[in-house]
Parts: sequence; C-alpha cells; structure tokens
Amino acid sequence: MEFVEQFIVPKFNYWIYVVLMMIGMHAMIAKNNFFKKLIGMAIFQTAIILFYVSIGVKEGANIPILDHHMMPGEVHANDPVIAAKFTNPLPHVLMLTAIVVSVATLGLALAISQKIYREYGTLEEDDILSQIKLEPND
Amino acid sequence: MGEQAPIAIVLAPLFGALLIAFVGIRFKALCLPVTLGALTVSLAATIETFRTVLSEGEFIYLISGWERLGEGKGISIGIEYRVDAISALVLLVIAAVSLLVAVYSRTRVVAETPDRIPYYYMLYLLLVAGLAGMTITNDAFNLFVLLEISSLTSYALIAVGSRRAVLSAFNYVIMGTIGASFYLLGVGYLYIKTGVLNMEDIHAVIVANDLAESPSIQVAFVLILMAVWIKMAFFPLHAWLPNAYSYSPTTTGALMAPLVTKVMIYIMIRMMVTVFGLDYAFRATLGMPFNWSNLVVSLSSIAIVAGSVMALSRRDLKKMLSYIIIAEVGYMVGGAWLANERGMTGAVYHIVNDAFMTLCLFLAVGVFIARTGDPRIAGMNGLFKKMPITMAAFTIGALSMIGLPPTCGFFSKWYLVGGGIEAGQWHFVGALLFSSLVNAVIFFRIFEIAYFPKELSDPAPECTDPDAAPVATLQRTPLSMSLPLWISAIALIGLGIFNHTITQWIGSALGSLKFFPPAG
Amino acid sequence: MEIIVSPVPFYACLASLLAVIPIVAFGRWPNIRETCTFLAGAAKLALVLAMVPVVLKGKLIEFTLVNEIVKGVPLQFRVDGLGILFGLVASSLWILTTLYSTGYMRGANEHSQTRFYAFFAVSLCATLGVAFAANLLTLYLFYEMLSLATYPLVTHHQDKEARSGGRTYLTYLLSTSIGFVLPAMLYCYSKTGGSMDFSTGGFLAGRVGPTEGLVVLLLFVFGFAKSGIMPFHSWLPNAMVAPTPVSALLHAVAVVKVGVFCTIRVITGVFGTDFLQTLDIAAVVSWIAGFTVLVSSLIALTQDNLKRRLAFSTIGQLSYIILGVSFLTANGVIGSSMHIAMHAVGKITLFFCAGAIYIATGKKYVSQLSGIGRRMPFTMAAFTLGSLSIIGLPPLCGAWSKWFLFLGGMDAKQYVLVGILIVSSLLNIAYLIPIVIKAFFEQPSEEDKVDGIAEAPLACVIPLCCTALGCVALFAFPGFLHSLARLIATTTTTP
Amino acid sequence: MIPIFDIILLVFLVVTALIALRVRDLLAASMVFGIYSFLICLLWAQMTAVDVAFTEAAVGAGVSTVIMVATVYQTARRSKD
Amino acid sequence: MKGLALFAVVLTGALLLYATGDFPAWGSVHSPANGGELSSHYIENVRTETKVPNIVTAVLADYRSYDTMFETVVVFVAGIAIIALLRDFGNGSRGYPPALANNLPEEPDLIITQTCNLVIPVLQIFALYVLAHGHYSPGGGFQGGVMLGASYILIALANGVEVAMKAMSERKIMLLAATGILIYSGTGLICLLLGENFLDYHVLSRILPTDPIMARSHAILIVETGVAVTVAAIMFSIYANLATRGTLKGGL
Repeated sequence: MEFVEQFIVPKFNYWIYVVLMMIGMHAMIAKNNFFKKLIGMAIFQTAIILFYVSIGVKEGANIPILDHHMMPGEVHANDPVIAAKFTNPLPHVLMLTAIVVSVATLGLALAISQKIYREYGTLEEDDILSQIKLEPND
Repeated sequence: MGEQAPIAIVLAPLFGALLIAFVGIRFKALCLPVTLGALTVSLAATIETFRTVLSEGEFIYLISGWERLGEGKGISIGIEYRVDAISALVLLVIAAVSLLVAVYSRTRVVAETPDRIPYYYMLYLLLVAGLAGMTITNDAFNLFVLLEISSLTSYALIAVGSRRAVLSAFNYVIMGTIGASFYLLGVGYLYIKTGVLNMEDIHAVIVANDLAESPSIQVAFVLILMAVWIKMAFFPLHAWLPNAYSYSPTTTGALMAPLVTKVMIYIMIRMMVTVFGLDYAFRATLGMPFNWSNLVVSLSSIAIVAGSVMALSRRDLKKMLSYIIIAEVGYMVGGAWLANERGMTGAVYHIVNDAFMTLCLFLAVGVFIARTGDPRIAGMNGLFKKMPITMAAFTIGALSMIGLPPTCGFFSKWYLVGGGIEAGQWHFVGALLFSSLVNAVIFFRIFEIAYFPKELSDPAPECTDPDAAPVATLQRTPLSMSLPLWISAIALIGLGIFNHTITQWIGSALGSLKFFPPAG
Repeated sequence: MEIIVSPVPFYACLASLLAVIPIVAFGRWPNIRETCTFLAGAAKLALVLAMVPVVLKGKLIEFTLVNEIVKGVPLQFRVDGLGILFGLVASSLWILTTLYSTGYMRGANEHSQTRFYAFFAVSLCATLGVAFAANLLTLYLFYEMLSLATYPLVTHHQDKEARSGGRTYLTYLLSTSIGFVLPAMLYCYSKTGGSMDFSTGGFLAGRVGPTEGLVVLLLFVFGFAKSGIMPFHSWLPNAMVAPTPVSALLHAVAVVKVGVFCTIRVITGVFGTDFLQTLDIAAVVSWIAGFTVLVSSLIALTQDNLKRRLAFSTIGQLSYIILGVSFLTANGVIGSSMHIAMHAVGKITLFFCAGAIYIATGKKYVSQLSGIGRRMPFTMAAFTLGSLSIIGLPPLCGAWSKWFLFLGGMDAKQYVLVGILIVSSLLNIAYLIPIVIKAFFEQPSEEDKVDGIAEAPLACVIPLCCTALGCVALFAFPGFLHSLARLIATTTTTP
Repeated sequence: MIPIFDIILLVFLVVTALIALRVRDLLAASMVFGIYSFLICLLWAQMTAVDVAFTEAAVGAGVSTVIMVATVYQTARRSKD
Repeated sequence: MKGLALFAVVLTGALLLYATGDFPAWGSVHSPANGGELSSHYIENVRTETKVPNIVTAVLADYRSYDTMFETVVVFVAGIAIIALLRDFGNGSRGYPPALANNLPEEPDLIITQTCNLVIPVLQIFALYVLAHGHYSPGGGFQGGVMLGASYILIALANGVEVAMKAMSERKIMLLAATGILIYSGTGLICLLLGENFLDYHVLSRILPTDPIMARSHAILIVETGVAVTVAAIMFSIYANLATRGTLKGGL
C-alpha cells in the first residue's frame, strides 16, 4: 500500500501513459488485422503526447496565455510575469507538432492499407502471408 | 551569402518540391529539371558549407536569430544548425548521392511510375531535405520532425512500387513509427531531467548536474539507441529493410539504400558524441554487470555475420544487396562503439564509403534489370560480354564491398579492423574478415555467372503482378543511367586514394574528444 | 645507407600498366598489339637494368607516390638488392614470355587474346610493384592487385574446368590474404604505432613476444599463399587450366615468386633475422617448408599430367626458398635469393617445353610422351637442361643455389632439414628424368610416328632455347647474381 | 496531487483503448477510438494544455476518426481479432 | 510471435516504469523542465520579445518556427504521399475487392444535406476566427486549418466528394498546399534576403510599417495563415482520396 502511495498515486499520469503505450505497442506488433495495428499506433502516439503534456503541468498554474491587458502599452505593462503562474508552454508546442505528425502518419498508413486491400483483398496479415507463399519468391 | 549556405542546403530541395507542385503537375517534363536544379543548388551550398568548416572549424547557424541566453555557452532558445567536419561530410554525401540518383532516374521514373512523376519527385526532394536537415540540426526535437519527414516520404516512395512493395511499406510504417516514437520518448526523458532541447545544452546539463547515474537519462539512452537501430536496420531489428529496398522502384532503392541507413548511423554517432558524451556512451552500465561498448560491439559482430550469411543464400540481386547492407550497418555500429578514435574514424569514413558502394551497386543492378528484365542473380548470365562497361563499374563496386585495394572499401576495413585490434575486440575483427570473405564468395559467384556464359535452363519468371509495370526492357543503356554509375564507381577509387585526407577531416572533428577505452 | 630519390621504380612499374591502353586500343590488329607489348617489356627491362648498377653500389632508390595513404604509411617504392633481383627476373622473362605467347596463342588459336595481353601487362605491373614496395601496405596493395589481375588469365578458357580452377584460385588466394595477412598487417600497424617500413632490423623487432610473434609470423607465411606452402598449395595445380604462357610466367615466376618474395620480406624486413633468432620461432617455418618440400615432391611423382607434375615440382622448389630464408643464416639467404632466379629460369623452360609439346602434338600427359624427343629435339633438349637445373646438377645454374641452401642449413645446424633437401633432390630426379628418358629412348606408338622434325612454331622454340641456354650461362657466370645475393645477405643478416 | 477528475479520465482512457482494440467490428472500433480521442482531449484541457486539447479535438477526434471510417468503408468491416 | 511481442512490450514497459521513479513529482513547479531557464524565459519574456500573449503561439511560430515550418511540410508530405499512392488517374480499370462503400445509397439524405449547408458557413467563419485570434486565445494555423478543411470534408460527406471538389479541385488543392508552405518559407526567405538569418522576423520591420517587435507579431500571423492554407487543403485532400479510393468520385 505504501508502494502505491509513494510510487503510483503521485505519478499516476506516468503510469497510465506507460500502460497506454504498451497497449498500443502490443497491438502494433501482435494484432493480425492491419487496421487494428493502426488503431494501436494511434494509441501509442497519444500515449507519448500524454507523457509530454504531463511533464509541463504545474500545480496551481494557469493556461499559458498572458492576460491581454498585461501587454505593453496597457495598464499593467510593467508587472513582471511570474513563470510559476503559467503552465510550461514548451511541451505543448512540441506536442502540437507531434499530433500533426501522428495524423499525417495515420493518413499515410491508412492509404497504404487501402492499397494493400486493393492488391490482396484482405487486411488480415495471416491471409496475406499465405497468399504470398503461393507466389514465386526470391 | 556564404554564411547563409547551411540553410540553403535544406531549403533548396524544399523550394524545388514547391515549384513542382506549382508547375510540375501541369508540365510533367519540368519535374526532372526542377529536381536537378534544386539538388544542384543544394550541392553547391553543401560544398560552400564544407569549405567554411574546413577553414573555420565547426560553426553554429541560428535560425530565427535567437541568440543564446546567459553567460558562457548559455542555453539556446531557438533552433540551431551545427556543422562540423563530420556532418559536413555526411551532407556532402547526401547532396552528391541524391543528385546522381536524380540524373539516373530520368528514364526509370517514367517507366515505372508514369502517371505519378510530379508526386514522385516531390517526395524525392523532400526526403533529401529531411535527411539533410537531420544531419545538420542541433536540436533534439527538430531532429524528430525531420526524421518524420524523411520517414513519411520513404514510406511513400517505397509503397508506389509493386504489389509486394506495398506490404513491405506497411511493415516499415509500423517499425518506423515505433522507432520514431521511441526517439521522441527518449527526447522527452532527456527533457524531463534537463529542461532543454538543444543537443549541446542537454550534454552541458547532464555534465553540470551529474545526471550520469540518473535512470531517466539511462532509459533515454536506451530508447534513442533502440530508435536509431530500428531505423538503420541493425540486426535483429532489420526485418523491414530487405523487402522494402528490393520491391520498391529502382530509383527509390538507389536513393534510400545509400542514404537512409547511413544518415541514421550518423545520428547515432551524433547522439553518442554530442548529446550523451563518449564517456557516458562507453561507460554507462544501466546497473547491469556489462559494459555498453562490449555489448554493442558483440551485437554488431552478430549483425555482420548474420547479414552476410543471409545475403549468401539470396537469389535475388537487390535482396542480396539489402542483406549486405545489414551486415555493413554492423560494421559501422561496431566501429563507432569500439571506444577508440580509429574505430570511430573508420565508422564515419565507412559511412561515406558505404553510401557510394551501395549507390554504385544499386545503380548497376538497376541497369541490369532495366536491360534484362530479370532481377535474379542467374539473370546476369554472360553480362560481361553483353555490357562490359556497366559490368566494369559493378566490378569496382563489388571489389569495394569485398574490401580489396585500391577501392575505398579496403581502407574503411583498414580503420575498422585496426580499431578492433586496438580495442582487443577479436570477435569483431573476425566478423569483419568473415564478412569480407562472404562478400568475396557472393560477388565472385556473380562474376562467374556473368563471365562464363551458359545456356539458361529456366527463363525469367513471368511477372505475376500487373501493377509492377513490366519494366520496359531497354536496348541500350542511356547516358543518364551510365554516367551516375560511372561517377560513383570512380568515386569509390577516389575515396580510397584520398582516404588519408578524409580521415584527417574526420579527425579534426573527433580530435578534441576523449575516448574512454572500456575498463578491463 | 645512401638513398637516392628517383621515380624510376615507379616508371618501371607503370610501363606495363600504361601498355594496357594501346593493347586494348589496337586489339583488332594483333601485330601492332603485340609490338606494343614488346615495347613495354623492353622499356620495363631497360628501366630495371638502369637501376641495377646503383643498387649494386649499395644504394637504395626510393620514390614516394602518395605521402600518407593511411596515417603514417606512404605509398612508396624502394629498390634494394632483393627487389631488383626479383624485378630483373620478372621483367626479363616477360619479354621472352611475350614472344612465346605470340607463338602459343596464335598456334592454339585462342580467343580473347587482347584481354589476355592486357591482363598480362597488369599482372607484370603488380609484380614489379611487389618487388619494389617499400612497406607492408604497398606490398599488400600490389599483392591483391596481382590476385585479381591474374584471375581472368587463369580462367581464360571460360569453360567449366577454368571456372572451377579459377574458383579454387581465388578462394585460396583471397581468403588467405584477407583472412590472414590483413589482420596480421593491422596488428603490426597497431603495434608499431603507424610505421610499416621494411627495415634491415625488421620494424616489428622488439615489439612482440614469442607467442604473438609466432602467430603473426604464421599468419604471414600462410597468408601469402601464393608461395604455395602447404596446406594452402592446391590452388597452384588447379590454376594449370590456364594457357601455358600464363602457367609459365605467372605460375613459375611472377605469382608464386611474389608469394615467396613476400615471405622473405616478412622474415627479413618485418621481423628481421636477428629478432627471429632471439624469438627462436623460425624453425617452425623451416619445418613447414621442409614438410612441403618432401610431400610435394612425392605427389609430383604420381602426376601424369605434365603441367600438374611441374606444378607440384614448383610447390616443392618454392619451399626451398622459404626454407633457405628461415635458416636465418647468410648462406641461407644467398641460396634463397639465387634460387628465385635459378628456379625461375629452369622452371620457365620446363613450362615452355610443356606448352610447345601441347601446341605441336596436343599431348598433355607424361605417359603420351614416348619418343617425342626425336620429333622435337630442340624442345626436349631444352627440357633436359631445365630438368637438370631444377635437380641442381652442374653444369647448370640450379647447382649454385642448392649449394648455398645446403651451406645455409649446415650453418644453422639443421641437419635433418639438410637431409630433406638432399632427399628431395633425389625425388626431383625421380620425377623429371623419366620424362627425358621416355622422350628420347622409348619408341613412339605407331600413330604418333612422324617423319623428321616437327617442332612447335618458331616463336615458341626460340624462347625456350634462350632460357635453357640461360640455365647454362648462369652456371658459368653466376658472379653478378652472386654479388647481388651477397648484398642482400649482408643487409639482412648479421654474420 | 493529481486531481481526482484526472484519475477517472485516465482510467476511462485505458478502458476505451482496450475496447477499441477488442471490438471486432472495425467501424465500432473507429468510433470508440473517436471517444478515446475526445477523452484525451478533455484530459489535456484539464491539464491546462488548451492548445493541445484544441488541436486534438480537431485532428484526433475529428479528422482522424473520419479518415478511419472512410478507410473502413473502403476496405473490410470485420476483423478476425 | 505473440509471446515475443508480449515479452518485448513488457520489457519496454518495465524499463519505462523503472525511470518513472526518477521523475520529479507530478506538477512540480521546480522540476528542470518547468522551472528551468528555457521555459521560464519563454513565459517571462514573451511579451517583451514578441508581443504575443499566447505563449504557445509565440514559441510555436517564432522561437521554434523552423520546427513548425517542417511540421507543415509533414502535412504536405502526407498529402502528396496519399495522392501518389492512392490516386487513380483513370487508367485503373482493374477490379476492386468488395467494400462496404459499395452498398451505400446513391442519393444523399436531404436532412443531412440541409443541416450541413447551414453549419458549414458558420464553421468556416469560426475557422478563420480561430486562425486570426491565435495570438490571444487557443488556436492558430493548425486548428484553424483543420477546421477549414473539415468544412470541406463536411460538404463532401453531405453531398458527395464531387460537389466539394467543385469548390476545391485537385489542382487547387495542390496549389493551395504549396502556397501555404511558400508563404511560410517565403517569409523566412525575405528575412534572409533582408540580410538576417532565416525566419528572423524582426528584420521585417523594414518592409512592414511597424517596429521590430511588432514585426514578429505580424509575421507570426502571416506564417500561421500559411499553415492554415496548407493544412486545410491537405486535410480535405486526404479525406477525398481515402474516401473514394483515389477516384475522387462518389465516396461515402
């Protein structure tokens, strides 16, 4: 129980990200259906995004947007900005990129799987492999 | 404009791709000239950068112009390029190889993907941009973005090929995504402990905060290594490579085989040298009773032997070459991990050599297949008589692969084996020699087939795939194919003769580093 | 020792390589093509001869082609006594061989003659490169070049037999050079910290212990498998599928002598005889060589194919040379150096004769040679002289080298090995003399009976007569060779 | 301390991920994946990563799901596992 | 194979969890990542350096604008890759294995069509708002672009791809996608031509009627527009190709 309190509860985010990532990765490797592999891939990638976003969380901090009125030329122009009051923006920036990359990968992978379906008439790995065995190989 | 040359290396192919999107789709004939022009500009910029590096040593290019913060070296808040002799050399290889393959592609792309020419060239250029960007960047996350560009383009370039190519592209997507995600995760693990993303800054923080024993850093190290190993097809993570390279269109194979794995090896070296530091790389133990250096060198020995043995049993030319690449990856990984300067020099030098060797062989094989329509080794029957010039170039490439003087393959083996002896890694030395001998067997078997003509008992197999366009069998080898082939073949000899100059350049980048021979 | 910097050795090496261009260019006109070969040969010989007086004065001729081909090691030529001796043998015999091949190749109506001449010239370039190499790496580069350049020659016929012969050839030569020499060389490189210059005392001297020394020495000795040392000898009989001029020059002179030359270089220039003496490991090499001498002679007895019999004889004779050097005595080195030349002249005569017989009669086997001496008196007379020279009987040149080998063995107090030398000479008699007897004193079978003399083409007969006379001449005037050999001995051994 | 709302969301995430991978009807799997994306989007909003949440809502729950459904329509709906 | 996969997955998971113990506490303000100089610099200096209140936007499109440019290129790559793979240029008359889409009704449903037609203009205007207001609120080029693309996807869903293609033809898609990146990289190129490094926006003050700091702010808007254009075009293109197996006819 102490273990749970010390290692799991305070870092629950990290535990879940590992669990999600492993679910996704297992699906990518072990699932037979190509479409399922891709769902696994999407889950795998979101898990990593979860990890990054978790890095940037600050307790008691606000969203990383400065108040409009704190801009220079306005009333509170010279109030210093305290970093601790805002969530770390850098992981968010990185993850915007990662999300876009993941949707690009997903789109391309779906296109490839459609092409596979066009060639082989199925998306099940074992069926395709048995079709290939019948073809002349190297 | 000299100081802006580094950015032009990456921008030229990017703008080339955009130009194709604007005009190439309507006027297909313009695609190739635009590609060639963009790559020529990129090559010129690379040469300019290279000259700057040679005269002034390594330098930083600040994108967006954000100066570093704080006193001393400070930390970077923007994204930087960093060019040293090694990355300049790799950039030069990328630029030269991509230009040669682009010349070579003139007839092939029209024959193999007739209705997709503009898209093919756009992907081609963007792949080059991605590879060059990866090589030159100094930002760990930026590397990920460019890695994804090169990955996505290479998936597509493979998948436009035949029926089997699509399937291997899918496997590549799965493996490649795992690899890239591992890399991203590794960067995250570094970020959580260091709070920075610039490679040199990460190293500085690791050293300053004494994070060497931190589990996060160790796991990051493992993750990043796994990622680059997957991407470079390091045995046993190689499964995606052979089919991907052998079923893809000729041009794709000829572009990717020399470049993609080699750039990943460069990335691995970059990570070892710049991010983690050599002392970390060679000494980290991850709490286990083994030494990283010894472990990885053992793995590479296995990779070399396994790759060679698998290559021995192939009857398909491109597939055989693909397995040889897997063995060659073992050379370079092993050389980089020998924990001495000679081994590292050999590894970097072999990056250059191997790029040109694979280029030469893939180009030659492309010519053979275009002429005979037969991808099997047996299809080379009597080729010495039929096309002596091409066979001569192929011979040079093969001799280099075997490692016979005066080709460059001999000299890279010289450094690698020398490094192995210096490190006392006898199994690595044995594996290298074994692989040379296996390569000798493989290639002299091919020479025999091509040299001793005999009646073929079985004709070329019927093409079972209507989409794998029955490749137009050429009557003559066009100049656009033979010229790049010959340039690459001559380069092999040139790289061998000038090996001392090249290794001096490499040494100028490695010279300041301290190598830590493994204890005991 | 005084060193003269001059590019002559490089030009000598280059002469035959450059000849490839006109040879290929004039491939359609055989006469011009062969004239080019001759001219190249003459130029080469002249260049080598020009260096002889300088070397005899005890000077060295050096030329650096590339300053550092790898760190600390230049691509460099240096001509010393041993080098000039070997270079002289190879380049003078090349001219004769060219004359001979003109006759042979046309007589046998061979295909792809242009390729033949071109690769022949390349081989000669590599041979001289080995002879003049100043360091181990340069030596290795030319050694590998020779292996590759001779492959198309060995497999010239491009049939099934040539294919398997060529395969054996390359398997043995490449696997030993890559598998043994390369690591040994790199080991030396890492031990010496970057220098691999052959030097009188041996550049490895004092840097290795007996065990490592023995391993490296054996790697070199077996690695230079062109020397035909057992158990890496079987490429040589298999390579006899090549046309006879190839067998003659390459497998009696150039290729195999390159092998023993390299071994001598290793013993004298890498280790140094003194250092080997202190390590006390050379005897291992002696015994391997002695074993090879004996066994190969015994095998030669059983061979019916004439060229194969000569091949096994060559294996034995090559090991004489290695044996001589491995005695580590001055007389042993003199014997070895002289035997390089003496055996070359003798054995090339025998091969020329074998080729001439084949051209004239189509016969390949010893058992078919009854009475052939009446039909081809010049050829068989030359054969007799060559045989006697190989056996080592006066008044033929082989006697000199065997005498010094014998002395060297006595100096080294290796009496058993001296015994082996003597036994092997007897075996030489046993496998060579019956051929002569058969040729001259047996009656030919009915269908072989030809009236009068029916020799091979003149272009074949002249060279073999020349070399046969050479055997005699070298017995009568050994002074020049002897002084060269003495020079070699004084620079490599301490009295 | 992680807010309890987060913890509930995280647990739900795992459940939806497992369901998306278990369902044999691929159309349903795509839909469940949409729900998964939506949940993760909520989670990010909760973690004050509003831009990421916005993007995920548009890209993950929106476009990704649509192109997945499109692919299911163009290929097979049933899966063996 | 399955066992091996499970083993690999469990091993990786164990490795990752092993490192979790080493992480700073969740939500810590003082962790290297959160309290470090880099992140603090962004938060504290963003308003003096760029005048953009949304820190994420500022970091995305200025400090790390090079990343974002290539992120847009990733989208572009995905778009052209999918066309290169799937696009059926009319000569693909080969049989296609049966798929669910073959059983769809020919005519679009009236209610859906009408609803969509109502929603779409609103969606498009909102997309533009998201794009333009990215400086001050969550949003920006990507989000706006995706929503813009989604509006076209919605047209395609409701009325068929052909109808949507009338507004956004294939040719236009490619032109827009390339234009978007050209806007982005061209902005950088102008900086370069003005004598500064690539994407160093402050130098734009020479051609824009503003001071160097506001020039950054404006340039961010310009490049975000470029992003939006590319993303919108490509998102629709991806959908159109995937939903019609590359024929760009019929569809869902």
